[in-house]
Amino acid sequence: MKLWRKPLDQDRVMIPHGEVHIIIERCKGCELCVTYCPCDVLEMSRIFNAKGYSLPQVDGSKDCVICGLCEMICPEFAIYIEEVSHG
Amino acid sequence: MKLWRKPLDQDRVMIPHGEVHIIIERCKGCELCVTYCPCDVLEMSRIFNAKGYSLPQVDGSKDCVICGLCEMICPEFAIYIEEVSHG
Amino acid sequence: MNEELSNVLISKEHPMDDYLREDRLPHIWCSGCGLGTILTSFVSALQKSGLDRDKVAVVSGIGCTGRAAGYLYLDGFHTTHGRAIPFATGLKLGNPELKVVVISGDGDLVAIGGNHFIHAARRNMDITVICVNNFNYGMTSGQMGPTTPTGARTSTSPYGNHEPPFSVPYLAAASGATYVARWTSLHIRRLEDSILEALNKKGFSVVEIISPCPTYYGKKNKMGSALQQMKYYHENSVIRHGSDPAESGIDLGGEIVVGCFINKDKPTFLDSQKRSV
Amino acid sequence: MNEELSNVLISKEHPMDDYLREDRLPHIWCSGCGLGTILTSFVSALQKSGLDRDKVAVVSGIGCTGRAAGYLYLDGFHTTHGRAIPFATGLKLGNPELKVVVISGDGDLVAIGGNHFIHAARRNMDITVICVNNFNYGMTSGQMGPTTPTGARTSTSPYGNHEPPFSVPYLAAASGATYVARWTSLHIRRLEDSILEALNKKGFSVVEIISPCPTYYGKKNKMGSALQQMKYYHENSVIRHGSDPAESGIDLGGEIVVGCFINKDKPTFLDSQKRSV
Amino acid sequence: MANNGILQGSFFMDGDTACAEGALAAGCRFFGGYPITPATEIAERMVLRLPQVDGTYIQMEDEIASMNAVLGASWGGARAMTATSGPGFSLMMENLGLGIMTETPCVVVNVQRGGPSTGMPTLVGQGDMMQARWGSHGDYEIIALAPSSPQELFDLTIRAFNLAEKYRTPVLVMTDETVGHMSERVIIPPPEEIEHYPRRKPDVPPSADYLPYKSEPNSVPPMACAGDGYRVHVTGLTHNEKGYPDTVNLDVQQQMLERLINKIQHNKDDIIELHEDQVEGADIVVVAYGISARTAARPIRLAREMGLKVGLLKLVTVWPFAEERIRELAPKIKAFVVPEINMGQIVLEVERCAAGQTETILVPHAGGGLHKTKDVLATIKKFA
Amino acid sequence: MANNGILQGSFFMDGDTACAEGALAAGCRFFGGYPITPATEIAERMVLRLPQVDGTYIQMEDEIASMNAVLGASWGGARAMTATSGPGFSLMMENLGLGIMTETPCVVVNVQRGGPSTGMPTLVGQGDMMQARWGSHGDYEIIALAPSSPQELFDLTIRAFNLAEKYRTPVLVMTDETVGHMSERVIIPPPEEIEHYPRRKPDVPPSADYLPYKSEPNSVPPMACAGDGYRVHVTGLTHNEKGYPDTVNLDVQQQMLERLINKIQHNKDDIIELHEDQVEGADIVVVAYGISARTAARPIRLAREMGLKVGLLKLVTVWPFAEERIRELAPKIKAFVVPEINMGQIVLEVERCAAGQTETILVPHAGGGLHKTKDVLATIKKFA
Amino acid sequence: MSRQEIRLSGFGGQGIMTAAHILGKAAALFDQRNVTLTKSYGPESRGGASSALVIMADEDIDYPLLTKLDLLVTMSQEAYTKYIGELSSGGLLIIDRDLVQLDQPRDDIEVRSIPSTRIAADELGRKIVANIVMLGFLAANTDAISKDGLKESVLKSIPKGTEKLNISAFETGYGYGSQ
Amino acid sequence: MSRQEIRLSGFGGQGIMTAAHILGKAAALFDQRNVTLTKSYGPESRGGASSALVIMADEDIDYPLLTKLDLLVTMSQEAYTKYIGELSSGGLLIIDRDLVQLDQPRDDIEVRSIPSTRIAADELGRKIVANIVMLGFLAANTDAISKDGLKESVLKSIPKGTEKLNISAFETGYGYGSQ
Ligand SMILES: Cc1ncc(C[n+]2csc(CCOP(=O)(O)OP(=O)(O)O)c2C)c(N)n1
Ligand SMILES: Cc1ncc(C[n+]2csc(CCOP(=O)(O)OP(=O)(O)O)c2C)c(N)n1
Ligand code: SF4
Ligand code: SF4
Ligand code: SF4
Ligand code: SF4
Ligand code: SF4
Ligand code: SF4
Ligand SMILES: [Mg+2]
Ligand SMILES: [Mg+2]
Repeated sequence: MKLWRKPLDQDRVMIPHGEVHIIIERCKGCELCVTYCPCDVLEMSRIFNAKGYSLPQVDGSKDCVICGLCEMICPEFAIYIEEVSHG
Repeated sequence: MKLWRKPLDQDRVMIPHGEVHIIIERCKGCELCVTYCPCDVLEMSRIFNAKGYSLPQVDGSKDCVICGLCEMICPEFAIYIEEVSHG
Repeated sequence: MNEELSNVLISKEHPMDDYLREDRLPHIWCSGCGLGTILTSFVSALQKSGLDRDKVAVVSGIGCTGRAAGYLYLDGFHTTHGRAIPFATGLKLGNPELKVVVISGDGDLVAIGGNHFIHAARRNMDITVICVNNFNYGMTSGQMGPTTPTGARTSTSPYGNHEPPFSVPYLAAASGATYVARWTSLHIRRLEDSILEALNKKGFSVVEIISPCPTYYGKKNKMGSALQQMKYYHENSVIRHGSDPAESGIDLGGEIVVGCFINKDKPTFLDSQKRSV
Repeated sequence: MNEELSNVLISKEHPMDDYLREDRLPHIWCSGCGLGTILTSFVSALQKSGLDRDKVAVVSGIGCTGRAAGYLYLDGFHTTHGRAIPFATGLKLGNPELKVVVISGDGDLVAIGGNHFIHAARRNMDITVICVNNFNYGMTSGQMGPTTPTGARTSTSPYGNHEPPFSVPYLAAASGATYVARWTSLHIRRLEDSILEALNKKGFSVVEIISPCPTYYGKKNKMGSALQQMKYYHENSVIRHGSDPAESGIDLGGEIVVGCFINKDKPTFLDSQKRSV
Repeated sequence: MANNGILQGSFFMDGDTACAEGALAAGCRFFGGYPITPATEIAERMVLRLPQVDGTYIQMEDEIASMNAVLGASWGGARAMTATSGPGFSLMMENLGLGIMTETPCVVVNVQRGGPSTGMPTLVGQGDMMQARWGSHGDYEIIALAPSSPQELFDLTIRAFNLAEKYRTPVLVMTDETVGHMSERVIIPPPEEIEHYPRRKPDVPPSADYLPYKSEPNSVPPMACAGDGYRVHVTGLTHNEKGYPDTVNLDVQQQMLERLINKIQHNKDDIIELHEDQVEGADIVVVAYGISARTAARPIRLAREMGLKVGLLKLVTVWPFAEERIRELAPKIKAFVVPEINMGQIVLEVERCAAGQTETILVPHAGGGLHKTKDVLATIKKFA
Repeated sequence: MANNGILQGSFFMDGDTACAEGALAAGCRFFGGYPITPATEIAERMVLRLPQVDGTYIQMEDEIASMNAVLGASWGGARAMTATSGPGFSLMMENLGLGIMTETPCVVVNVQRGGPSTGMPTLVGQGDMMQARWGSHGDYEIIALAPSSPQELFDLTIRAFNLAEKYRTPVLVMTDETVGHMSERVIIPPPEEIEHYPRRKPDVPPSADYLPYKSEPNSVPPMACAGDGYRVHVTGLTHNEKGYPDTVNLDVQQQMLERLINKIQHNKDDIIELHEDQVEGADIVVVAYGISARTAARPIRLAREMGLKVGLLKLVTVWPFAEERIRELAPKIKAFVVPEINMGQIVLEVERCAAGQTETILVPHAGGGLHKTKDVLATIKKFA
Repeated sequence: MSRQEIRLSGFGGQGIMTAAHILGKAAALFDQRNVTLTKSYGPESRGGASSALVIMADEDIDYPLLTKLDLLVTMSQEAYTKYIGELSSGGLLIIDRDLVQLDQPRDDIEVRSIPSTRIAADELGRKIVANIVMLGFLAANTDAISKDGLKESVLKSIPKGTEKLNISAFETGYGYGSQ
Repeated sequence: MSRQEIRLSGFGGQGIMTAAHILGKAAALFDQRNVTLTKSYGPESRGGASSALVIMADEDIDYPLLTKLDLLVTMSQEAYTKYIGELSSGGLLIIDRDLVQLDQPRDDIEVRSIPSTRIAADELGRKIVANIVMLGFLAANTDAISKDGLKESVLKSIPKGTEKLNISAFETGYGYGSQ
């Protein structure tokens, strides 16, 4: 089991159109976001939060199109997207 | 006001096909029987029972055809008909 | 005082007394109230039903109508306001041999008791419900209730009732009842037939009876004598068997759709419970 | 322990937090429960509604769904089991300026609370009701209730539920609701639109939301993961706007008719009360 | 009628009507109820009168709904009331508890009739006095007032509204069929003479500083209503000062419960109203309330005429109970005589507080009527 | 399992399950209920088990319906039960009164949780003890039993059914979350060792001679059920011996009410069960019931080890209250110590009956947990 | 003047309650006396006997029910039968003579009678004012209440537009009693 | 043997309650001791920490809750954090070593650990029997309960058809503990 450790560096996520934000303590690892992302941007990680739920992360090879679905579907208010100007 | 006095003589009612029986204490003078008798056999009398309700009686000129309506419609179980063989 | 009734026999007993607690007559209902006639129709239907009278129980709630259980010479239960149906449910399940009939008022059954009504209908509980709708709460002196037509005056709608009423048949239908009919208290023959049908129906059967409350509702709404009120309901009713219960709403002064709206077969609560285990 | 989440930003706040009592998050709902998503849809609709948030009050009963009022950063009332609607009625009448929304469970609203539901619909009380139907009583560990499909297993229907369920839309319609819709928790966009419509509707509006309870109902009925259950409901639903609510019953394993069934205008309780005096 | 729609002057009216007028005079603007004998006349008056003062009447589907509507209306900002009798009062018990737990000011009138169950709907009883104290599950304290006449019913209804606001709690007016249905002269003073305890709103702007259930000892926190901008959270679960549920923390439970109880217990001096008549120096003290306090006056008068030293301690406030006063009197007298139209309810409290220092004698009545003068008199004579 | 579907032997089960099994062993064949924590497990057991003994389970739409269904089923001839907790218990109050008034044998189990209102649903409380006595409107007497363990919950559920039949009245089993959810060994004896008090049917054939509410002093009339051919009439109104309403006759009311009360009050010797441990000669008597009687055992043991003379008076029957025993003990001891998981309920009765002859000390607990040993011990030490 | 107890009785629909209320109001608001009015409620308030008790006193009225009936007004046989026993020795009985037969004669009381219903129906054309006729007659037969107060009270208690009818009913009754 | 108190803890879904019930039943019905099992209920029984307390004694068990914890079995970090402080000096801590990090080291207690979940998943192919593995391990590490009784109790408590799996889980745990 892996416990999450520290935030990512800001600059590592400048590539996609939408930045994925996760609130780690809230996530319950339900995989809804991963399942319903139309662009398969998200995937479940092997990282767990303190309650033992595994967390979603972004597959670096895909681009978030800011459809907002993950944000709308997440039952935990644990994920949201912010638009970034192309770096 | 009239208070009822005594039962009729049996023989006075041998004429009609149906004999009309009244339970005086129960009647509340609602006139339903009188109103709905299809043969206009019944009429309201000027006789009152102890509670002050006026009672129905039979218009001697009419014949009861034993349709049973008065019996069915009376809300007080206060009137009923018995068939009599022609006297 | 010297006059006597012409051409009638004075009697102490009535042919239906056998079905009545005649030691409690005359009943408390007002002169001209529709309830007495309805009771007669019920007794008459019961006589024809062939049911074993020792196995018929009547359950009522509180209200003028709720007194019905107390006049019938059957096992009779006069429960609390609104609770006739759950009591009847327990009674039936406690002894499934019984034919259990609920006779109660519109307020009792669809105001305070509305939830029990829809749930028993949903379950298709094996009971017959006779709902006497006099458009108000008679027993407590004529307040508005959920069946009071919009615009009608009652002691708690002095400015005219501004709420829309339920349609009892529609509610019963939407909840799952298998037999739903409506008559007025003056449809004595049809009413008797309908009660008979309901008694013989398996499952949750409902007969709504529109009935005058001359003392309160009739008086407040200037409907004339009891007789006139009863006549009015009868004359304003149109028989439409099988018509859509959704079309059975009653407007003040409008027509009253009567007839048998629903008569279908489906497994009763007891049947499906037996099957499930 | 040396790994870290790839390509995401770690945050402490969510854009919707403004609408939430974020000091109470994470909420108590199980992982994969439909309730969280529904809350998101509600917040989203509320944001779009243009309603003054200080004038929106949410009332819940008791149940998992009943916790909704406690997570929204609005005036929130977590009342007793089944009583959200009468409380909401008083609240609205006590301060007609308010937009009053009831969010509660199927058991709360149509089991113990069924009577209030039908009466508020009848009166066309000016409130919006969001009924989350997870086919069981989640909070008390998954007992059957009046929405449990026939045949379904729950902790109190171990042999399969033998009672037929209510259709919430049909019941609402038969009682007089002016807006009646049903969606599943996965119809997020349409659900949001529907909630928005309901919020803006004058009178009694009802949105029923079919939602997975993976912990109890899903598990007992072998519906797989929360995700699978949610998907199942979504995939088995067919959108039929304007279809007859009488045709909206839900069979175990059958299709789930969704859509907006009723959207009509009629005077609300407050309107007609004002007019009557 | 004053131009604000409130009556003023002398009237001949029954108790139920006086109760409704008292409510209106106290600022009641919401009534949610369900008809029941002998309380219906209150509703019937309210439906007529409320529209004249811009208030709202709603007839709910039952008493449970009525109680909840009243709580809701109070949170909407209205002074709110319901009225019922025994069977309906029983149905209100769960949500009376919600009102107590959520500290919702409101007034519940119980026009008592003969019980138990449906009992004697049109006749008098005082059989719900202990239910008033203990009828809802769990622990709590409650305020209950008992009027003896239409005038008192008018006055105490006003007082009930003010106590409800002051202590943020439902207040019960425990009257009975005789008082409710009896007509007498009722004097309605001009508005400026009617006490009005306004709802205490928070004195801070909407912010985290406002704690709707702030736990200072014996304190009654101010109340922000829905729509006031404070976005309150209100729950019947055990809750902390913010009003948030915390159902596993025993300290939270204890703090909450103690405050709920103490805000009443520690303010008994303010809440308890007693009318005493020749209690000092008495050998016998008749303890009574409501209509029974009134019927007791006659045997007391007759006893005094016989030279007996008899006092009357009338419990205008029945709950919280006048424990201290009873304890004080007990050692000085020969007996407490307690006539109640029940088989012994408040007498148990009297007996407890008398603590064996004197006799405590019930004069019971099964209900349906008032005590006979001779029954009360005989008891007084026996112990004097 | 015996071939009649009733368990027999030793089991490890929780209190709720034991309650259900006790009911089944007592012949209960109808359960009507509505889920509520922490009583739900009783229903869940019943729904599984009733079909195995040809009984019927129905989940009603609420607790009001449940209570009524139980009354109906009893009149149908079944031994019937429901189980609930605080909020549901409050909702049952009106129709519990109907059961009392109509003399309907049945059992109502309250698995108490922390209150008031929704309170602490998953944690223990004893806050409904006075409600058990006074929760319905009007006057009445009631029987309430309080078990301290799953085994006692099993045993007392059986006793409750037997008392219900013997006295034709609803009987309450006032247990709590701790006992309900705790698992222990439960021994279920063979059927022939289980007491069974059968329903007393009329000993006359259907006729006017059978008076379902016959008013002999303290008497409990036999009960003809629906379908037995007696055509009974049953009402919640004040009624005469025939069961017919008579709501304006004060004598009828008095006769009826006195019998309802006396059939319990005058049979207290039979109904009241007390467990006493070293009460004779004690300086301090701890009066407790249910789980609190059990947690009190530990501080009592510790106190005795310190040489203090401490007795335990456990109220197995809480209502009717063991008035005589308390009165008897009071002058002989230094104090009654009463630990309750509430802010003081049964202690009021103890205090009343102690009549100032000794101290009566409450050890309160706001709910959600059990008393700490040290709290009870400290009180004992203080007064010993 | 010390305590006086007056019972008005009849059957439902005769306006007994209204008459009692008018009487009570007259004494309380116009004569400024202490007044307590209680009604007898049957098992249900439909049909049957109807009765109200008006107690008037200068001192406080503690016991609000019957202690010693001074005056019995009755407009039905049933009510007469039920209440005649209550009337104290030396008391006054007032009846509608067409509706009550004095079949339990007592010589320790005084009796006055009036055909109030007939007068209302025949002379005034409205049977429903029989109760007001009776009030007028009552005023003429007792000092317990002032005529002016009672008349004032009638006026304050009736529907608008019926003043003339009611006053003439009152005066007719009064006149009948003063003959 | 006098009173012993054992807490089993973990998170929802691990079968903690089942394990506790099996343990309690073993002691009560097979070892014939007095046993009291109480469960900790959260505000709601969904997700989160799960814990049960088994008290075993030869004398009567009066106080049914914690007095002095002798043995803590924990299968989650959250539960470990919550309950480690309860364990009395000299007590025994048993953990699933993959799920619990001993971040609050105590030198007054003994610790035994087993990768019960991993064993269940990898060796036995069914993660859900981790609780039974743990019971076997427990039996090997304490005298409080007889191995035979516990095994018997396992057999009596599991669904038909799963006997083999469960017994092998139990024995694997026991074997691991006896090494
Ligand atoms: C719990 C409760 N609330 C209120 C009442 C008062 N009550 C008695 S009957 C009744 C309504 C009766 O109306 P309905 O059921 O329509 O019967 P009806 O008298 O019109 O036949 C009411 C409100 C009561 N007895 N119990
Ligand atoms: C009067 C009362 N009865 C029973 C309960 C117990 N109870 C709490 S929530 C609930 C049912 C919840 O079901 P539902 O409303 O469908 O909500 P869900 O948890 O499924 O969202 C019950 C029976 C209660 N709190 N109060
Ligand atoms: S916003 Fe849309 S595309 Fe971007 S991660 Fe979320 S679901 Fe995928
Ligand atoms: S939807 Fe939300 S809770 Fe579920 S895995 Fe994604 S971020 Fe976590
Ligand atoms: S039976 Fe028919 S015909 Fe004869 S009197 Fe009655 S209604 Fe008339
Ligand atoms: S219908 Fe019956 S009650 Fe009515 S007048 Fe005829 S006999 Fe009398
Ligand atoms: S009050 Fe109305 S319903 Fe009741 S008996 Fe009289 S007329 Fe019939
Ligand atoms: S129990 Fe069911 S409804 Fe409740 S939170 Fe869990 S999944 Fe959701
Ligand atoms: Mg009605
Ligand atoms: Mg649900």
